[in-house]
Amino acid sequence: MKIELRARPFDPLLELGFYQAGLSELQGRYGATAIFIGTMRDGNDGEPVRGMTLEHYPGMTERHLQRIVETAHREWPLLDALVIHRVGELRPNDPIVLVAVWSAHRAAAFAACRFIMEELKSKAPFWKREDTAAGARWVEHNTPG
Amino acid sequence: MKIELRARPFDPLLELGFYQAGLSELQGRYGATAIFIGTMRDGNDGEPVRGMTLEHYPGMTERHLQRIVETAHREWPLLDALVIHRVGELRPNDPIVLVAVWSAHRAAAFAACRFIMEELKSKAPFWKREDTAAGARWVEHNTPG
Amino acid sequence: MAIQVKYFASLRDRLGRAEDRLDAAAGLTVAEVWAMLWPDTPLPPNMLTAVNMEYAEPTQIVHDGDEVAFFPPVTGG
Amino acid sequence: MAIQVKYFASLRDRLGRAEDRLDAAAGLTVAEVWAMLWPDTPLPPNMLTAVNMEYAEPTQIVHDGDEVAFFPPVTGG
Repeated sequence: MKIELRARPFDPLLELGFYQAGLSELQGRYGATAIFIGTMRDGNDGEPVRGMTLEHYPGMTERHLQRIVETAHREWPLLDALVIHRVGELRPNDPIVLVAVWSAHRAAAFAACRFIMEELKSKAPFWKREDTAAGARWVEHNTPG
Repeated sequence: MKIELRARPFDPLLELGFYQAGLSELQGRYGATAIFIGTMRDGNDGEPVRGMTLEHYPGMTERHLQRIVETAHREWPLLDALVIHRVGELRPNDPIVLVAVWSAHRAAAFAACRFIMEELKSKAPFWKREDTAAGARWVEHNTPG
Repeated sequence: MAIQVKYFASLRDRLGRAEDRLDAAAGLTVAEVWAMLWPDTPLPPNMLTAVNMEYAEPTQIVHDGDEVAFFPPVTGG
Repeated sequence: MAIQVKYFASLRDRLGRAEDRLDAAAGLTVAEVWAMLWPDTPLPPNMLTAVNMEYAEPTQIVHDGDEVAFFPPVTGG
């Protein structure tokens, strides 16, 4: 299980590949990997967005991400999980978040991946500020899941 | 949109990377990518499995995969989708299936990815034969989703 | 009329062959195609049927040139 | 008692600072911590509060050395 905040752009597929390569003792045991990648869009609410700043609450963010993933582990028979989340300055098309879960069967993998994303979006203290032509604006709420 | 059957082992993350690199006109539009990777396990029903043969019905399989993905496109606002499924001889830890969908928001991406997997498992004509110490046996039904 | 018949997976193994060709009078159903080819072997329970690569009920009428397939529940993914 | 106070995101921008330190008598609630620091500014609606990095109700009592945070709804992921 790994939970990480990243201040620099990251490649989710590369990270996944590296992480999964380290799961050698799970080889042959996981039949299902469910993955979600959140990516910065170049527009929101009908307006172009040129950049984004992701603020967080150091300490509280990590603690809540950890707890969310631990809850998922208790709720479903997971073999492993990986969460990477950006903070700092982002450009459109930059990955924001990667969630990956490994399980023997797909039902647990799908449900846990979805759960982690919904919990992350409702509980982990991150805040998005978008840079638009009209200036910077704080995103006031997330799109419903 | 791409739907492919593969007779040889494939690397799902590499395939995803290649495919997504080709989606340059969607850059900045997708905020959500939901991905599922099915991998061959080294055991099933409590028995070690050394290998697997994936049979299909050439023509009918492709047609139904195509239709499933088209249905997902009608049902949810998807930007793109990729499905790759193995046929032929597999070893434990070989990827069996990759499903990836790109959408502006996560609700559509999650739902469509799950839908494609469930439909694929219930409608696409594939059959698994497992090679165990006791000989070959056909898998009689899929794990419920 | 001429009907092409295919069997897959465990059903093919059980029958010992993958294909049949049936020449018969028009108006047969899928179930009757099976019964003509395998008069002593009832179609095993749970088997699925397709006509021209579309899932079909056993009562569906087949036509000249159709491809009829019999196979067990699918287990892909 | 000494309380460390933090503000985040749009709330911090609005208040013009990220942190405060409050020295006060024991037994204050989270809401009273806010009211002592910002007597003329009601806590904007929908704001969330945390004590020692755990979500807390405005009625929660704070203790010496606690870290109290005020912030808008979270928008990560």
